[in-house]
Amino acid sequence: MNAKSGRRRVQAVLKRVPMTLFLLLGIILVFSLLTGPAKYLKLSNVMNVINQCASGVGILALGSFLAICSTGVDLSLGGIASLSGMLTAKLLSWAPAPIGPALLLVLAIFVALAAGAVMGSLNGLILSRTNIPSFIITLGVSKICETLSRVIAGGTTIRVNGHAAFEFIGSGSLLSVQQTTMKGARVITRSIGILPVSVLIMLALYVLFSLLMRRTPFGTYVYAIGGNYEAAELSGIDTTRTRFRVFLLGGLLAAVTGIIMTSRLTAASAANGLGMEFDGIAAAVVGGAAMTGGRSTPWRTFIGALTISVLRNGFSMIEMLPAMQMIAIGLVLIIVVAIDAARNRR
Amino acid sequence: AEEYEVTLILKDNTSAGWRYLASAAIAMGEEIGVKVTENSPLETQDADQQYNAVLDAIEKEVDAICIAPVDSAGIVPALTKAYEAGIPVFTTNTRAFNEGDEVISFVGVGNEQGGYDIAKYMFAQFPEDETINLIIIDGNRTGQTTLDRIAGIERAIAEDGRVNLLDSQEAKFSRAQAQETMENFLVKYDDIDLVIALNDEMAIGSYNAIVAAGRVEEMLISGFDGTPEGLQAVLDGQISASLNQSLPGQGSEVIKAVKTYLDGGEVEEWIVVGGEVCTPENAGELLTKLIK
Amino acid sequence: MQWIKKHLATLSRLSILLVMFLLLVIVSPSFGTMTNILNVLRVSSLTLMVATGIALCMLVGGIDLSVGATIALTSILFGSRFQLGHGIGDMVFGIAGILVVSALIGACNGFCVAWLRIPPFLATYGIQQIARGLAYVLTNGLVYSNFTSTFQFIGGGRILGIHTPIIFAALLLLIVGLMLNKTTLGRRIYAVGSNREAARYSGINVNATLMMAYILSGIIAGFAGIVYTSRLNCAEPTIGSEFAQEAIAAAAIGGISFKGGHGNVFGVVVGALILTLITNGMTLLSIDSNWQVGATGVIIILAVLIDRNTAKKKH
Amino acid sequence: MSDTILEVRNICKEFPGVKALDNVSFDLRRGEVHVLLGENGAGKSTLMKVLTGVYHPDSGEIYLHGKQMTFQTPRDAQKAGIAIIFQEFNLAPNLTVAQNIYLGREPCTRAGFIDRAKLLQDSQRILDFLKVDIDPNAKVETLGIAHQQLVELAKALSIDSEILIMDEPTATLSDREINTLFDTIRSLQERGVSIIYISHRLQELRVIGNRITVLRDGQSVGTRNAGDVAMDDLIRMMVGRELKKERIRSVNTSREEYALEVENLSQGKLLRDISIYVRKGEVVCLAGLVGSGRTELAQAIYGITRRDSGSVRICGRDIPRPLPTRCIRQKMGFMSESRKEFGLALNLPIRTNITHAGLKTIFPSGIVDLRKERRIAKEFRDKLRIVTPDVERNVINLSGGNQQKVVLAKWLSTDSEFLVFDEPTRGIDVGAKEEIHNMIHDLATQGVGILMISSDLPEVLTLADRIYVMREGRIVKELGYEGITQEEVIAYATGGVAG
Ligand SMILES: Nc1ncnc2c1ncn2[C@@H]1O[C@H](COP(=O)(O)OP(=O)(O)OP(=O)(O)O)[C@@H](O)[C@H]1O
Ligand SMILES: Nc1ncnc2c1ncn2[C@@H]1O[C@H](COP(=O)(O)OP(=O)(O)OP(=O)(O)O)[C@@H](O)[C@H]1O
Ligand SMILES: [Mg+2]
Ligand SMILES: [Mg+2]
Repeated sequence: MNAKSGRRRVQAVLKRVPMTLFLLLGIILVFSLLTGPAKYLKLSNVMNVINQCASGVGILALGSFLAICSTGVDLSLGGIASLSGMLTAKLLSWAPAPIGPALLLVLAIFVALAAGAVMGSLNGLILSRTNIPSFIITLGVSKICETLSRVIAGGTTIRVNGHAAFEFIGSGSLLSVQQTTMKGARVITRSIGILPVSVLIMLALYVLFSLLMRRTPFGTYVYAIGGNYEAAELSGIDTTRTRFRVFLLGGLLAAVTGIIMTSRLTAASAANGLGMEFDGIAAAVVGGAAMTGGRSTPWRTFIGALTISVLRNGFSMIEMLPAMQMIAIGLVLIIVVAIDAARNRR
Repeated sequence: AEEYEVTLILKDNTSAGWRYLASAAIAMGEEIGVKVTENSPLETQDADQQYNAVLDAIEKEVDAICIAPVDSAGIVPALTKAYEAGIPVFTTNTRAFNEGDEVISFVGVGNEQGGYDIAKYMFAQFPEDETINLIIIDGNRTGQTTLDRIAGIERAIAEDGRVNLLDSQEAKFSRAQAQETMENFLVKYDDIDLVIALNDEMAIGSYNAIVAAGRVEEMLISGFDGTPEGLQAVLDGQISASLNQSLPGQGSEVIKAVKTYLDGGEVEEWIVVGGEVCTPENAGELLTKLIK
Repeated sequence: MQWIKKHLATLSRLSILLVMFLLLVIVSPSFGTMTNILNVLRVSSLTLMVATGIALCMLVGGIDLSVGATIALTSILFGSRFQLGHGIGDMVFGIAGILVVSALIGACNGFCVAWLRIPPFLATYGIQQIARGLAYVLTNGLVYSNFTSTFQFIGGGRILGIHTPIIFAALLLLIVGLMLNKTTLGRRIYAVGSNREAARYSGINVNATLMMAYILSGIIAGFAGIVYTSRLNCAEPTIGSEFAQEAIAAAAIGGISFKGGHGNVFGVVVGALILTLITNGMTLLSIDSNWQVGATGVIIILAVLIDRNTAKKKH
Repeated sequence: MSDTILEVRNICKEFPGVKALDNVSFDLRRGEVHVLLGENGAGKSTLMKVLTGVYHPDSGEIYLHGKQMTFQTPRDAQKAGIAIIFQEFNLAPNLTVAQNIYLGREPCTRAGFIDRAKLLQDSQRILDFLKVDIDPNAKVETLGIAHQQLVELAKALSIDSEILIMDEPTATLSDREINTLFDTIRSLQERGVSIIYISHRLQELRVIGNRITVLRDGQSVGTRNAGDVAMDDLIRMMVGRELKKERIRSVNTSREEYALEVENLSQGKLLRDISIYVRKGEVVCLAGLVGSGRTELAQAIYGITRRDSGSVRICGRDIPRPLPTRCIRQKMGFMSESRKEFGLALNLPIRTNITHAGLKTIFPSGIVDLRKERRIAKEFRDKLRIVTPDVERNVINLSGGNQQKVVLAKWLSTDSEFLVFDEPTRGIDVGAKEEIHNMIHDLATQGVGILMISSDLPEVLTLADRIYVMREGRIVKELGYEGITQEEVIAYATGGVAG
């Protein structure tokens, strides 16, 4: 009797765990079998994947999710990341700087976030006041960002040299452990960051946005707009303001991504980040978002983002040819979403 | 002999030049017992993806990394990580802006110098006292290669004094885009003397547009890279010159250098490959060498 | 008066085009030449063809991001596999082969969207990755060129002084327009796009209709690929990477709704022309490449903005 | 009792080609139930949307407590104390019942987070007050249409309003829920809330209404006290003509051709072991309470949902794996109860909507004959009196009742031999209802088998040749040709009599 109710409870919990999580675990299993678990699942590679997620699609995917949840799509996230990253680099490479390095860092981050906010607001402003499809607006804004980024770059890549505090954002870690590997006869000791700053930023953002979506009126409004726009409007929700905020937040998230990216590369080129918006959308959809809006959650999106990072890393670990990787990633994305869709239909 | 594992990271997975380099590298690897695995960014020339590729290679514990960085500055932190993990790095085609000993050796020509050389050569084809109305078909202005080649061309322009730069446009190193861009230029300008395209593909695309407009007699075209198609076009008189990067040469030389280094030998810091201007005179010879 | 009211949206779109045209004529002397106008028409005709196909997908409430990759893959296939012989028969066989392959790609899209219920955006993005990946694998980055002169005529020739792509685009548009307005397939496409459930309850085979729209889009992309390959006289795996975006923008400027079931395919002409005018005009005005990107963005938004605002009703 | 709380003066509102409101004046007193009556498209919903800030009037004034007001948005109206239940549902299907009830007005803690405990409690209280058994944590998309209507009601009640507008709240409800609703209305009235009540069910009006205002063609025809007005007068005011009542049809029981035979059909917990049949030329009604599974039965027959077991024959042919396309091929038609979701392509013209179900039969060649299509559309516009300037208009611009007529026209334009009507007269005015009844009657006379689902018992009794009563997914009783009474049906439906 007790066992039965216990099993039922387990089943109930399992039912709430998104299918994609199991699929992700399956993918990880396959990769570790193909590469050899000792090599694939070693600490440094695990941290490598999570790091790649944090500085790549991880944070940006939240923006994609928000836009999709409110029935839009945000194609400008990559462009905004590029612009913000470029601004950060440009300001930090200001020489001779009229202010101290600490202040300069604060200024650079502030300006980068502000740029993200401005571009996000530009999306939001046009979007919430007209009925132009978000696809078009964000495509346009993306191009504007790209242009600004190119012009600021002035035809070179901008390097940031010797700014330790800034590099800490993208490459630093609060805690490190030593990992020793044998290389032939040589013993190589590497320190592996197990609390990387960028990952912590990403996790903090997910916690924050999860709260935002589940626990605040704003979150409910976003879901309501996605579920039934008219109903939301007639219920007295300020849909204009809500959609504006969605894109504003998207811009900020993209700016954070841009800052981390520049910090990791210690340089910014206008091409950085372009095209990332598609990864973001893929992550959100793999996480269960419907393009018609109102579905999925931040944590599900996180699973989607991780899936993409795991796929990228895994295919490169098993030494698949780059062109084959493209095919494989396309296939796996389709299969994962198809399985999820089939389960939801039942 | 012992097999070494090497990861080769080029700028993209799409354009012809990089394929020549990769094929040659892999072929050379097979010959001398080095297992070469390519892991270039998929489509876009993406510094972040190259960074990730380097990190993945470190996790794979390969014996060496060969890379043609998209972003000479942006790749340095990743190379430092490889250095810390004890993996030697070789650059080819494009240098990295490293300041320490992260990079063992660079294999290739200087893009800036190449741009200068070919521009100089083309300018010399015109009579002393004539102004030269120049069009540049750009590659991709967010990438290092384009920036370096343009810098070289600009140096040549400044020295020459006869050149009037009419216009320049990005055509993304693509034959198709170059053809469309050139079509527009042909409508706009009726006094073009010289077209410098930043690679052979774009040179051929421009040539196609010029033929379609029936204006072949009016202007000269130059390419860059010395790919088989490019050399053939030089031989056929479609384009006047290209710059021999010897991409296959870069591929095989860099793998040779890796092998030498891993075997404990000495390698030069800069291994010069190619760099000569391909003209109708030497194109045939270069082509036979390539196809072999 | 009634007529003007009914076609207000179309008229406003046309007037944007006209204003752009006049501005360019005033600013750039070489713009108004017959050569350039034909040039603009020819370039836009490819965007137009692809956009016509995408419009079908948008009308059923979807989208097709895979068209560019379809063009690349089919042209590569044509170059590498179908163009071994040089006779007319080989060419016809090759073209037929391409149309079949592109229909298959469309069918894959349709299958993912209709039966697997994958959001069209992701499904066609995935298929796009696969198709382009295949193109790279097949060519290893090489370029195929030097097609027969018969083949080159398809995209590069002229009939009565008019470039063949223009004629093809016009024919295609006419056929698709007739199909949408005058056949039950057209009715089904609009019905499914407007309200999929209602269409199902009305006994319309929703999946078959979705499938049809994506297959048609694939075939049209394949056909555009042939014309494009022939015009460039080369097949390379990177071509068409920006086609999808551009065609979608053209369709949207032309008044095709992203929500499905709304819009007239003839509006796409204006959309394609506006987009081509932007690039062509900026090249003629010698605007720096760096700025061109952004200017395109601004004009796309403005074009849709002006259009939507005149069409927008507020009670 | 007679203090005026809301007054509307000389409101005009014009849509392209339609004068929806033409100088309408109207007043509402404290604590009264003021009924708005009028044919489909008379302008009732439009007037309410003007009152709640959804539409802005072209001219005219609104006075609340004698003060002139202009509402820019629905929110303004809400703040001023006006709540509304719209005719078309306005719920977010992906949110829970509780979230929907308090949408836009979530109780928050001081930190700015939603106070979920309070949200649940408050929702539960309102649902309890309405005596409905809905889990406030359930997502709205899992609810049937009737329960959704009740959520709408709960949502409106949760706004502490002085004025409550109900636009056809009973259209989807059956008697039990309607009685609960009326109880609710009375207790609200006692609290001094004024109610504007729109309905096409005339028999309700005198039960619940205090005063009645009739609109016709966007104009106010007059206001009467509910107590002293004769039904016939009201109808004349609404319709502007007399309705003919007589209908004679003798059921041709000798016909032994079956339009539908269902044997032992089961589907999970919703449908259990159902066997019914419909002969050609017969009108069979499915009666039952909301949630008894009538819609589910029809959907299972039509192949919208999968049945677990049992067999279905349509027009004599077995349909082992039903799908709408297959059923239509066997000349079946199904008019769904939810026009917005399943019935109409809202942003397409009336003309094309009407031919959607019959594309294959109307245009067998696959080529659309525009002239024929237009002719058919016009024919139905005239026959069903669809109020519209022309058939090219998009359906979304029609009034609710006229939209319903378009759905009906869609099915009438097919050459079906077996038709299922699920709540066919939902939101249809008396005049049109009469016409629809006539039409169903005619169809049956021509030999079409008809299965009708209706929560409107008088309608069931006037039309049905035979009645199946459903309760909790079972057929509990088959009632024959003669002498069925309303009480009998209710008794079986509620389980008052053993089946
Ligand atoms: N958004 C709109 N655009 C154009 N016309 C409209 C619009 N809304 C309503 N109408 C027209 O205004 C008239 C009045 O419609 P309304 O919805 O007020 O009728 P109603 O009295 O509520 O009818 P019903 O009983 O059928 O619900 C109708 O002729 C309708 O076609
Ligand atoms: N026994 C039950 N337990 C839980 N939910 C039920 C049960 N029976 C019905 N329901 C649900 O109640 C909702 C009411 O359905 P619906 O109103 O469509 O029923 P109906 O019998 O067709 O009534 P009507 O035709 O009046 O709408 C449905 O969504 C159905 O799934
Ligand atoms: Mg109404
Ligand atoms: Mg029902």
